[in-house]
Amino acid sequence: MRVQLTVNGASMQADVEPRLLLVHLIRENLLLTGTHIGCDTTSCGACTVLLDGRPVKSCTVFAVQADGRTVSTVEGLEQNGVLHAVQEGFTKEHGLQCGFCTPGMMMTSVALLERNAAPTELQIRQAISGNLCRCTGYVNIVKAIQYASTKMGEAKAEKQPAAAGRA
Amino acid sequence: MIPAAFEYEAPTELAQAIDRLAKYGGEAKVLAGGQSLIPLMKFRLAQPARIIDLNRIAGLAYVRENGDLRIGALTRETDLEESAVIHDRYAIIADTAAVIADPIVRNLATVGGNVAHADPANDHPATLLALRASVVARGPRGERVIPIDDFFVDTFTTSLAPDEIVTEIRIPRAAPQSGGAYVKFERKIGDFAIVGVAAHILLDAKGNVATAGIGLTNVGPTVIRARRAEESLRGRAPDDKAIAAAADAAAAEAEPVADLRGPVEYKRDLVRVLTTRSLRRAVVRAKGGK
Amino acid sequence: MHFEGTADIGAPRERVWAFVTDPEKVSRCGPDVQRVDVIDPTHFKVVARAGVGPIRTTFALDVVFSELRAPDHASVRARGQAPGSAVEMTNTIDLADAAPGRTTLRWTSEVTINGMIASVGARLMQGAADKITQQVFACIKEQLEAPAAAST
Amino acid sequence: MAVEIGGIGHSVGRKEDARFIRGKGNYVDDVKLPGMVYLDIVRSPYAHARILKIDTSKALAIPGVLAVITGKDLVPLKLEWMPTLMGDKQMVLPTDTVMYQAQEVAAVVATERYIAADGVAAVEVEYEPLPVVVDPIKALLPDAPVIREDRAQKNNLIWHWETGDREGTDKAFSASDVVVKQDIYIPRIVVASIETCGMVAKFDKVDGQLTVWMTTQAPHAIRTVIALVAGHLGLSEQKIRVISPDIGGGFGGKVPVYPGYVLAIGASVLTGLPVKWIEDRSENIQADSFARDYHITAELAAKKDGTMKALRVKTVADHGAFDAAANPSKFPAGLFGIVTGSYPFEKAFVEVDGVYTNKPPGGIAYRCSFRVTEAAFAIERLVDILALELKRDPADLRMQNFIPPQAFPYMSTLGWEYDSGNYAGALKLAMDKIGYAGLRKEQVEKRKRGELMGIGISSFTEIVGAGPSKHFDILGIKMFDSAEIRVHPTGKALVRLGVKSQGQGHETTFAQIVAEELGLPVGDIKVEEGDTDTAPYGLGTYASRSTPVAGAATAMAARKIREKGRLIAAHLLEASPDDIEWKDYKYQVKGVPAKSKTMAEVAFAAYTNHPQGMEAGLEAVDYYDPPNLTYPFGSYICVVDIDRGTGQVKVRRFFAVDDCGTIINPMIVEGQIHGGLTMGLAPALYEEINYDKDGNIQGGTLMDYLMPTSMETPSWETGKTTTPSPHHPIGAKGVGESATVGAPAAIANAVVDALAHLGVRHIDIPITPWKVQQILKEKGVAE
Repeated sequence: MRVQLTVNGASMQADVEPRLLLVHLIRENLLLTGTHIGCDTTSCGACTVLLDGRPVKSCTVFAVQADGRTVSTVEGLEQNGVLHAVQEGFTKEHGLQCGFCTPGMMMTSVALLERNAAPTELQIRQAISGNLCRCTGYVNIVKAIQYASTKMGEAKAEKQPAAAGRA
Repeated sequence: MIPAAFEYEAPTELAQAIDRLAKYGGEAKVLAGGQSLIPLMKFRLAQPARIIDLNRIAGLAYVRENGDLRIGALTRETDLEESAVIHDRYAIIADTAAVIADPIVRNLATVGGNVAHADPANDHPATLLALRASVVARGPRGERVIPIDDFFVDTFTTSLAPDEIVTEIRIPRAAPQSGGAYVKFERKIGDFAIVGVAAHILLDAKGNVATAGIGLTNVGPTVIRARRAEESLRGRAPDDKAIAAAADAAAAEAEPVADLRGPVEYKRDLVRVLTTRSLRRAVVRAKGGK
Repeated sequence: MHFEGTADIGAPRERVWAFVTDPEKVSRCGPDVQRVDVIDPTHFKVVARAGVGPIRTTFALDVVFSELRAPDHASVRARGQAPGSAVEMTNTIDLADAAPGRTTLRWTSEVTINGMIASVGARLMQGAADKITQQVFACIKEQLEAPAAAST
Repeated sequence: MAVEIGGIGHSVGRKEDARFIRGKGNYVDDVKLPGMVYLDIVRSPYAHARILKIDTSKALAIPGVLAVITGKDLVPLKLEWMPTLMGDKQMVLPTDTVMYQAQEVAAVVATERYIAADGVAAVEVEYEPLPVVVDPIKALLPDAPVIREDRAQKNNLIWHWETGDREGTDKAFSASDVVVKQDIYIPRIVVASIETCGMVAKFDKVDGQLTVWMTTQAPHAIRTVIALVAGHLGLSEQKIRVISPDIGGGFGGKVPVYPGYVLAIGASVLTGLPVKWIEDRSENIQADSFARDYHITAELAAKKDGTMKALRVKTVADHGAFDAAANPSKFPAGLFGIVTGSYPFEKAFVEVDGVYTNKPPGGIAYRCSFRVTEAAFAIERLVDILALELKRDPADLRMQNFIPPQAFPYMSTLGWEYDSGNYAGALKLAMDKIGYAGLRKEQVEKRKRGELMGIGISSFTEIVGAGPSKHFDILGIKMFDSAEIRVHPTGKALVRLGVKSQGQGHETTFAQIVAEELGLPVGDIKVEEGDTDTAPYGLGTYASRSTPVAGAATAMAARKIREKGRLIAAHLLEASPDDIEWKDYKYQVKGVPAKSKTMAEVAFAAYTNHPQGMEAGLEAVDYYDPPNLTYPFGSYICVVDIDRGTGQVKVRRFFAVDDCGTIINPMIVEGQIHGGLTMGLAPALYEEINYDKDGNIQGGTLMDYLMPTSMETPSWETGKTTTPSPHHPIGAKGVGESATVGAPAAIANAVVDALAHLGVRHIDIPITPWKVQQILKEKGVAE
């Protein structure tokens, strides 16, 4: 079956078997190997991508289901050579070690901060509870997301007075 | 783990989907959120020859309170959790949606799928039993409203005909002086319940229990309505003594089996403890608290 | 897993005996049977699909009557495979005369499931196996009591 | 200056992060080669069975299936068996009998991953089930079925190992006032790194070159093993290149050689095509090597005043069907001899029986040096039980008994020379930080109200950095490790190591060591690992040995360079080498700070203006043979609350004080401790692999193997003391596993402490809600 989807802003097409999992489309057909596979039971979240802006486990979605929709992966986070605040937070706060869960963890974090710009520690912990990390013990991941939240908040605050001035 | 091959169709009209189901009979399987079905297919424990994907059908995802509460079958758990009407007026449903699997799974998992899959470990069924909900199904012979008590037949088995599709869940409008709560105890986040208990009560003018609904998750081949527990509360003040008696009754009505989630006696006792806790919270909520 | 039960069947013992020891007939009472190949009167192969709801898997079973003491005792051993899994069953059937024209069938079933189903589906296995076993013996009773069966 | 250099003691940001946060890591499954085919594995549903027939016809009929390999196909190649790291042998594919569930039975090679999976489903295998031995204690009974018929020895005992003074210990026990005794089971667990295992194997038929990309913690050792296993097929070591690219967590699970690797290599040799094999998570949990599974009986003898005198430990170790542990050869029970812990026992005797069962090979690590967690758990539990017996505060009893700081280096009664320590200092700090006295008061108050709260301590001693070549080898290869440093003319450096990071941040920490030693900015130093064609030979990264051994090698290699540099500096400064000193990261003429040369200047001269008679260049290699092991330690305090209704244990607080000697990068060390604590929490409360009587694994997926999420994991609190190792060039001891070793006992002790007033002495881990609830019921305190 032919599927057409927008991945990280670019339109992509592929011929796929109906049973092809979205994660395999992303990794094998589109060669975006930043999205990983860590389990077969929808437990670990290493394959988390944003489907129409929401985090989903791409190992539990058929590629054909993504036809006509938008997918965002870790490769799309950095824009024009500028890291996303979440990426910056993960490295500044040592929120990653082996790096395998990191892309999925970051995609979940990005979606969280889109919906809730200033989450509490509990809200952060709840939001990432579908992403397993074996290395970090989560403490620094929480800090990384807090870092990004603060940074994004500051960036917004800087923009707003200017906007108010124009109005 | 790779699923076996299948044919795939994604109709855009409900009628088409029903038509396809009627045509292919038991060989076809409906795909909603896919969060239970796809893992089963990856293990090849489910190998449907044909998948009918409902996700392209418009108009099946909604939460409306208009007389009764109506939830479209394709409503994602996250949307349910975040719905203002659910949050403000049906806290028991918000409780339930918030503890299903994990937050990422809930972005795809649907209410209809949770119910139609009829896994005794799924969380919505107990809540729907407690709320005396009904399931709306559409098939070639039209629409059918199935009282929740008639819906769950056996493990993974409902009273749906092979060519019927769940389209909506209907829940009686939240009455004043009513309230409910769902309490789930799991081994860790993302797990099925060891035990889950949904309790809903309506108080009369005197503050006594007019009606009670109690549903039990994962302690039998299907979700269980704790009828004797419900009955024991009727007409009584919902005090500690009445709640304790109801909790004991619910424990006796559970039919748990021993598994990795613990021995029979533990689970039975957990039914008692969680029934107590959910009833207490239901009482607080019925009296206007949170 | 051990299951057992008793069925009161409205048919005489000889007829019950003939039914339960006939590979063709008895195997048709298995769940969703796709094929039966009789190798010899005590040895046959059955392909059946078993499960609950959408969880269904195809088993290829090798079935042997390991003990036949007409007309009251039979032991049946079945061993088979499903993808990633294996199943072993030992069933015993004991027949006794009940009221005139009726037979009491006592059965036991010892089922062992290994592999994927046992490790992934443990929480459902007991219930499913129990149900399937019950269905098999309910089917045997039904077939024997059916008017068509009585006339043969 | 020091900050710009980014040397030892600085929280330098990790170099490796740049690629990981962009999704540009390169893990084995990311390797894609032209013409690559896929391998998938048929596994046994039975724990013990004879294979009657393997019918591959249906699988071979699937378009795209290229081959199905069975054990019989491997016989002519002599590849059906392979040696294990413990000198046992392990089946690659069985020709006759399967010995555990999920064991490899056949391999399907196909053009696509999905077709390979279809092929696996289509292979039909007939089995004759055999009696299953699940319980290692029953396995030792005389009438137990013999699992390994291939061995000369016709029973299930693999080995008996003992250490210490049996008679002396017995005497000490007889003479003691108090004896406490406890059976302790430490269950099977599996590391389940988020990346599973896998390989891409590429055999070039023309030049006989084999290149493998492999999830391995020990690429060099693997190259040698491949040469030994498959040398007869013409694979000679100079033509084998093992590349260990980015590794998504190892924790010990990526040390062994699994049959899948050998099959991928075999399939590439047979087909001449590159072959990829990537394990599923369920295969990873069900078939890869396991950790722990120790059935311990531990006894401690003490005087009435609390002085600990003697220790006696007997253990049955379940090693599964093949002894494929990765212990040093002389130590089949690893470093379990550290079981005397932080206390100066006068006598001790330890014996361990290794046993075969119908389970996958066990005995590997779970983020823990060889069997040290088992030892630390046993002693730290026993100490708490003794405290209960004597009605003493567990902190107080520990303080009374600790080996004192002035006793180091300390020779334990079981023959281990502890390098340095200050155990009381660490415990005191932990007690102060968590407010121990206040917590004890709170506990008293809560008990009055019927609330259950517990405080648990673990004051563990680790033993890492294997090891001195006199005693330590794997398959005869001594456990040294190596570093090679090249300083380029412009003062930039390339460092290559025999170890292999799996997330520990070697690219950063080893650069910091070199930065510190050579005065070059950390950003100018590139660290490479994991390619056997370029890196010097080493034994790899496990058992917290990278910093103690390879870190030392790095420092020593850097010092060789510094020494040569001194001669060059003398030449440039026209001074006698004896007058040149290394100060403030520069070569200086003694007493004349103005006359100095930087390492970069010296490096340039090494290629452009070196003294007559000296070899050009500025390079060094060091193969470091550690004089001793290192002994990191720590004191952890855990506070738990117990729900009297559900039996749920909630870790409210956890304060960890670690002492790993000199700290290279505090940020990374803290991260290691957080991770280690989480992998200590996991087996204490959640993770366990069980088998039913037929040998079916219970919970063989991540749905039932309960890896903690962010919601179960507490917000860890950490602190440190610093007691450098006297024998390590920079005083570092290693830290990767300390927390995994120390944490389980602290948590278990806290739970027992919460219930101690009810007469509870011990609960086996994982401490599940139903275990706790049953106790609450029995004691009549359940909600």
